[in-house]
Amino acid sequence: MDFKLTKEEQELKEYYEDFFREAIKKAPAIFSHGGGFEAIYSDDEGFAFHQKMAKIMGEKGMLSLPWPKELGGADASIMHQLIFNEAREVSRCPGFDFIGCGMFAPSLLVFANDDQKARLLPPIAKGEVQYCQGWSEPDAGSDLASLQTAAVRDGDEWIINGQKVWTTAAHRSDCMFILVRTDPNSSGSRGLSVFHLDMKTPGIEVRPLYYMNGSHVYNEVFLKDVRVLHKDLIGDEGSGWQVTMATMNFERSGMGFFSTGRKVMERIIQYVKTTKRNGKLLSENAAIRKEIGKIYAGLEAGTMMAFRVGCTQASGDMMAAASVASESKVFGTEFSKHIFDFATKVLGLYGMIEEGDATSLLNVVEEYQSAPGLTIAGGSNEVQRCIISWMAPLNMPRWKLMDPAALKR
Amino acid sequence: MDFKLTKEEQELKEYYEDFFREAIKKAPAIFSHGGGFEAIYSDDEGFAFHQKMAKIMGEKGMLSLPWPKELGGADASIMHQLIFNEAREVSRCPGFDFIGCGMFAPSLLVFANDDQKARLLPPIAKGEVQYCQGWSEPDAGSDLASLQTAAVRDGDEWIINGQKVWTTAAHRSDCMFILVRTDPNSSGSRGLSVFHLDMKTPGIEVRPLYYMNGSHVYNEVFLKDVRVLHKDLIGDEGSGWQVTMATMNFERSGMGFFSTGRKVMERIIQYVKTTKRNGKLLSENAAIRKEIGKIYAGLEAGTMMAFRVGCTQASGDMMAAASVASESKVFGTEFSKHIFDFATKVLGLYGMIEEGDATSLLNVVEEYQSAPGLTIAGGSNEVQRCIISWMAPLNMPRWKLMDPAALKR
Amino acid sequence: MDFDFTSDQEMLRKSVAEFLKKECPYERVKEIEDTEEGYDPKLWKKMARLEWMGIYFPEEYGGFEDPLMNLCLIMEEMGKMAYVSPYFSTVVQCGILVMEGGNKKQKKDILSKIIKGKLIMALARYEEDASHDPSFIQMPATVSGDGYTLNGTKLFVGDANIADKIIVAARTDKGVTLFLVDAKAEGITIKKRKSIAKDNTCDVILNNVTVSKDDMLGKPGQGEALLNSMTQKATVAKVAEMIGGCEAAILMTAEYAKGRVQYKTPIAAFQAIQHFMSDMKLGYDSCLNFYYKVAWMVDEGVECSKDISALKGRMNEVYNFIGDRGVQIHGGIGTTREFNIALFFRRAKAFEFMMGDSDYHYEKVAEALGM
Amino acid sequence: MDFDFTSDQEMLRKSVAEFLKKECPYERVKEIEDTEEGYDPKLWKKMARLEWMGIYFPEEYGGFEDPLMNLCLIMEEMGKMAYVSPYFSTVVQCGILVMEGGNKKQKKDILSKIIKGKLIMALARYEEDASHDPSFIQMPATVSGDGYTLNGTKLFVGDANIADKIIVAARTDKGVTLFLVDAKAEGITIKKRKSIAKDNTCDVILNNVTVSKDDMLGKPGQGEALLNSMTQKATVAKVAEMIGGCEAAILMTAEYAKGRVQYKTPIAAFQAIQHFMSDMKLGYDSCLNFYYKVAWMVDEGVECSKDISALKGRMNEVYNFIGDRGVQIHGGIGTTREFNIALFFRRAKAFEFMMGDSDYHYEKVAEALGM
Repeated sequence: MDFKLTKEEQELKEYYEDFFREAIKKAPAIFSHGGGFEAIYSDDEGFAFHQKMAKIMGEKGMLSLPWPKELGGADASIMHQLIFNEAREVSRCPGFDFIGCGMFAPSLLVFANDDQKARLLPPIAKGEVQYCQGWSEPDAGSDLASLQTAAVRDGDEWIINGQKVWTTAAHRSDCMFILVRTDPNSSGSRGLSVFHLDMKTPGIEVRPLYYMNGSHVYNEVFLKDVRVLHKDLIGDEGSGWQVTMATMNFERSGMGFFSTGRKVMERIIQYVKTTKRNGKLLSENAAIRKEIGKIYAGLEAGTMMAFRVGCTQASGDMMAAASVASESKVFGTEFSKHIFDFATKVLGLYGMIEEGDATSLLNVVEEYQSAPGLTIAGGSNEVQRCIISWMAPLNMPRWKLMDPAALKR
Repeated sequence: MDFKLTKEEQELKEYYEDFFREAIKKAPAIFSHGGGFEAIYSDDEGFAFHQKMAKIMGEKGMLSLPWPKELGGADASIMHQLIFNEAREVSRCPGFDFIGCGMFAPSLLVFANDDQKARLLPPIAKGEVQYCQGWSEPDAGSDLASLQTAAVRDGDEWIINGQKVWTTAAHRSDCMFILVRTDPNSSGSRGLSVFHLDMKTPGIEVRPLYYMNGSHVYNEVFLKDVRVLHKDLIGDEGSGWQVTMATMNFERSGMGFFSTGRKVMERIIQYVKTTKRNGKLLSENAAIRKEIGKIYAGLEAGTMMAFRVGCTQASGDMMAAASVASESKVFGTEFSKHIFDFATKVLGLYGMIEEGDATSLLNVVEEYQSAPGLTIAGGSNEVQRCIISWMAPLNMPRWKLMDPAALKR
Repeated sequence: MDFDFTSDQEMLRKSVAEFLKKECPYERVKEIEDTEEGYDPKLWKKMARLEWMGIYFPEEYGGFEDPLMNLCLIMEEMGKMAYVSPYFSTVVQCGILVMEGGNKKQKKDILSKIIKGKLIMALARYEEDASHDPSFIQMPATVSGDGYTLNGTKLFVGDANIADKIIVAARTDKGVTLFLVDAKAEGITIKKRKSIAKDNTCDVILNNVTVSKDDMLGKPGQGEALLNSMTQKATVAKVAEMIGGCEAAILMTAEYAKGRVQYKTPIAAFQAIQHFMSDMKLGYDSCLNFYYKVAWMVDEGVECSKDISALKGRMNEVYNFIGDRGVQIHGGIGTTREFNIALFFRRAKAFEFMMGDSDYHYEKVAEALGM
Repeated sequence: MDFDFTSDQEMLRKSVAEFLKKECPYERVKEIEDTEEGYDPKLWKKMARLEWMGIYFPEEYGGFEDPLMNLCLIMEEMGKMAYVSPYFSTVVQCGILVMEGGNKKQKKDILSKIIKGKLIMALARYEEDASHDPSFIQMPATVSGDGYTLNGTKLFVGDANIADKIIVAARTDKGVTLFLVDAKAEGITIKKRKSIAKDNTCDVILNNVTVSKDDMLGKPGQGEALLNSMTQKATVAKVAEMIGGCEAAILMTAEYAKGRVQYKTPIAAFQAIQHFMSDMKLGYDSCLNFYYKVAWMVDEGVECSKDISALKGRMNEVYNFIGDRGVQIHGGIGTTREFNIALFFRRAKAFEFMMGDSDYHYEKVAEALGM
């Protein structure tokens, strides 16, 4: 048992922290209001900065840390990755495309053939390409495996028809990795395949799906006779579920929730120490003090859980990692909701204002509004809780939703 | 909409409050430690006082308030009953056998024939008889309808074989009303019947089931070739489920949880106003103050819900009443758990001590230990929540657990 | 004890419900939210013709002198439809202040205009410290000539951007005092803020605004008492709006869950969903009956400030819980502007702070319990 | 970063687990709980022979100087078996106090006896106000002749009824000071209380008890510092015991749920039960990894009082949640003395208060965060 950072790790930590601290200073104003998806994908200036940072980070090799050296990566240890992720997430600096760099690239390393690796990885590493993922459909949310978008083989090509929804950043993306049904006689998780798809391909229509506050992060994507080459099939035909399950689990430590939470906690402490309401300094209120103590405990507990996920992944036990990763996801997302909610409560009437001078103290109501998405996206927490109970050591009887064996490698 | 008590109701309230205030003064010491089942059924002196009070209350007609006048009752309005119950529960004075007077007698009024009414009701009204209920079995808890104890017809008699469990007060009881399977080919809620059974009948063996703290309230009851007369069948043969469901719902307003809660709240307030810990008066702690405010709100909300149940029952809409009664049960039991837990927290280290001078301030850890039973007994809160969701206005799709139609009358 | 409404009340409720359903369905609500005025002037006139404005005001000024309960029924129905209008600012907050604090002339002048739908009002009470307790109001009202001069910034002023008149609470040497100020008066700047409820929450900046003695509402130093008295009733009315929102959110979510199929099963059949739904229903019912009792107590003139605080404290929690679970059960689609459940999620958060948050109110309860 | 144990640690854990499983199954634990002594002297001797007592103490006094982590592993396994013994009082609390505060003679004398299983000790720190913070200790130690006289009542003293020696914290003119008192000394009355954990919680009444100067532990006025330093380690050890209890309660409940059939279905297949179980597991895992880190920090000598407080605050909540849901999932049978889950339900409540409740600890965290 050892929780020390090595000298090298400590240096990396300082290096990344310095880098992002400086980088975020040049970000447009929208990033000081929470940042997140909204700043990156809903706002033109925000997206431009994201792209600019992606190129800078690409040049420094920060987008391909865990890749093997022969593919242009740094073969970075999981601790190296976690340190990098934590520094990046604490700073809230954009540039790292969590879809392309965070999910698709690691899948390619496992499932792609050499040709695909050679074609698809370099632009990701250089930060030249923005990805989106084509998973959810209107009738396939928690029950992703019931999806209906179909691809039919036509010589060297496949023809895709159907509709995707919740496609984060589709309107900003160059490419999509899309999960479709390639066996028309199949149902459920069999007969699915993953393709790499250029978003400029004819037949793709992206329509905005506005969030409750009016921001544009998500999209519906309609596919009508969209042709994709057979060579862009990732993994074997029919292996789409396995590829997708693995993709879902790459770096799902949930570290980001706790890094973000720590920043919010610091903002709250600063606020309550300097704010009087109804005649009393907020920091003198024992209920607020107690809640801060509780939040600190949750953040420390969550951070250690996230590190545990990383270390378990590094050990190669993907089944055990998946269970703790689900826990970390449930805990992290619900903890985030709680801390944003608490922040609005501390603000009192300011807790309902979305902008303006009056709220420069703490502007968390936007994050509060984004938070409900967290406990839904990436597998609703209700489904995650079942999955946790189905795995070791609980081993509760499960329905057919998901085969944990698919996570073994 | 009117929440005033009439002059007559106000007088009744004062009358009952006075009566119980005086009565409880003569109770043995164990009743000042919480009272409840433990004081009544686990302790000899406590049970003697319970019996004594039953006779006194019987003489005053307090055990048969809602019964028709021709059967010796007072034809009391539901408000009258609620006022009586609240005064009694606030005082925590024993004497009212909640099984015989509270559940079985109302069932008799609906389902018994004239002969049974004439034989069975008077001793209940006079407080001469203690009842227990034979419902749960080792493999039939939440799923009560799966019970296996069987009665086989033999001329004028039925022969019962099987086992009951969780039989509150069986070791103190004169009689049991027992739910058994009379149709050997039936399963689930069909083919069940209810009998009135003298506990001195040969073949009945009562074994104690000790509670976690060692007290003796519950029992296992083994029935071996127990003979009961056909004339003690209550309701029609095969109507046991209907009888039982109705029995379950008599006066299930949950008022008691809120009456008890109010007393505990008052004890907590008294305690925190006079106790310093780590250098500060507990009542100065904003977290405790906030929690008291929350508790008061919950108590008022719960009390009004309980009154609503009573009024809805009085209106004869038993379906609507059943839904709110389930809500009141879930809310009341979980609220009780919460308030007892909070009380131990306020006590700090005293919150783990069960007796002695040190705890005379507040001795709630016994109640804290009894509380987990509340959310299980009478239909676990998990099942109750499903039932609530199955009824109007939610009307969620239900499994076959319980037919709400059975509650109509 | 009687939980039933009179047939008049049932009729009132029905007529409000039918009007709003027809004239302002959720789609229209979202359109109104996106406008700068944040209300629909045509509907406002129609509401006046339907006689909603005068329901609580004395007959001598053209009102109906109905109990607060009836006003609450209107608010309940507005809550169900997530309706947006200056009704709460104008009729409930300012109307009651004028009714309780105004002189004959002010009442006659203002209430009759409100009743006819010809006057929109806003209440400027909160300042930078966002204290709900009016005893912390600091803005100075200095004597100048025959009147007063007001200087300072008021925050969280609902509907100031569309108001004709603003009631400003400021401090004279006698204590907090209320003033009737023309919204177009010189020296007033009004800035609408972006709020989670997408409502008309405004900053009102007063720069040497002069008011005559005649535009004082009540006596000098009477402001705290007037605000406190009005706030009690307005809090119950706000709770009514919240309870209406809870009911609509619950039913909307139950319907969605029954229609949404995942794993070949309507998600309404999943136990987790059933438990959420029953907890939502339970929270709602626990507040509903309590709210009826409190409204009744106000109408009976029974002292019930402790109960009002307990009710609002609890209502805040319940509405936010229902809004949150409502979105969760809807899943992703519940977070969109397109679906209606988010209307309630957003309002739950804003209403939590309006008329006092739970911390504030629970502390009041503890105080009232002698702690 | 490395979450793995050394093979020595794995072996230690295994041997403790096997010993307790064989020598003291749950049935035996319940028997011991019902005895007046509240522990099994034979097992105590065996534990000494297995060398559990000296694990954390310096080699020069016969110990092994293992890290606190190893002591914690023993506590974890004890927690799993709901084991009862004076280990926490004697080895953890008093042992560490002697180790850190005693002079050579005291250490040699006491630690070697503890290690051999020949001395049982109790710590008398709490008084009527039940303050966890030692700065509120009031009991006077007045100078008399060459020593001191102690007068007063100490409460919540674990294992005083079986102790040979008691460490009493009392106030001299220099501040809080620790004294080693013979449990049989004249003037001492010990009364065992009924506690929810059915453990040896005692009142210790001191009536003109005289102690010699030589029986002072540390210097006059050093008591607070010694208690605080020991308390940090003892808190982590108590958390270890709690985490062990959580693990056992979770696994026991999962097994029960898989075997319990209602509605023709193992209740483990019901979504509500699955959600409870995963929340229990999640609570456990969130504390587990955090606890390992904190134990490691203590061993590394890193200042971590804030983290210890955060951990204990959270652990209290998680253990009580697990105990409560464990009983609920068991249903009625879970509330009986016969079934084992209630062992954990009861301990969760008692341990919540031992070494500080969540209110106390969260307040410490807030303080440490500069609030």
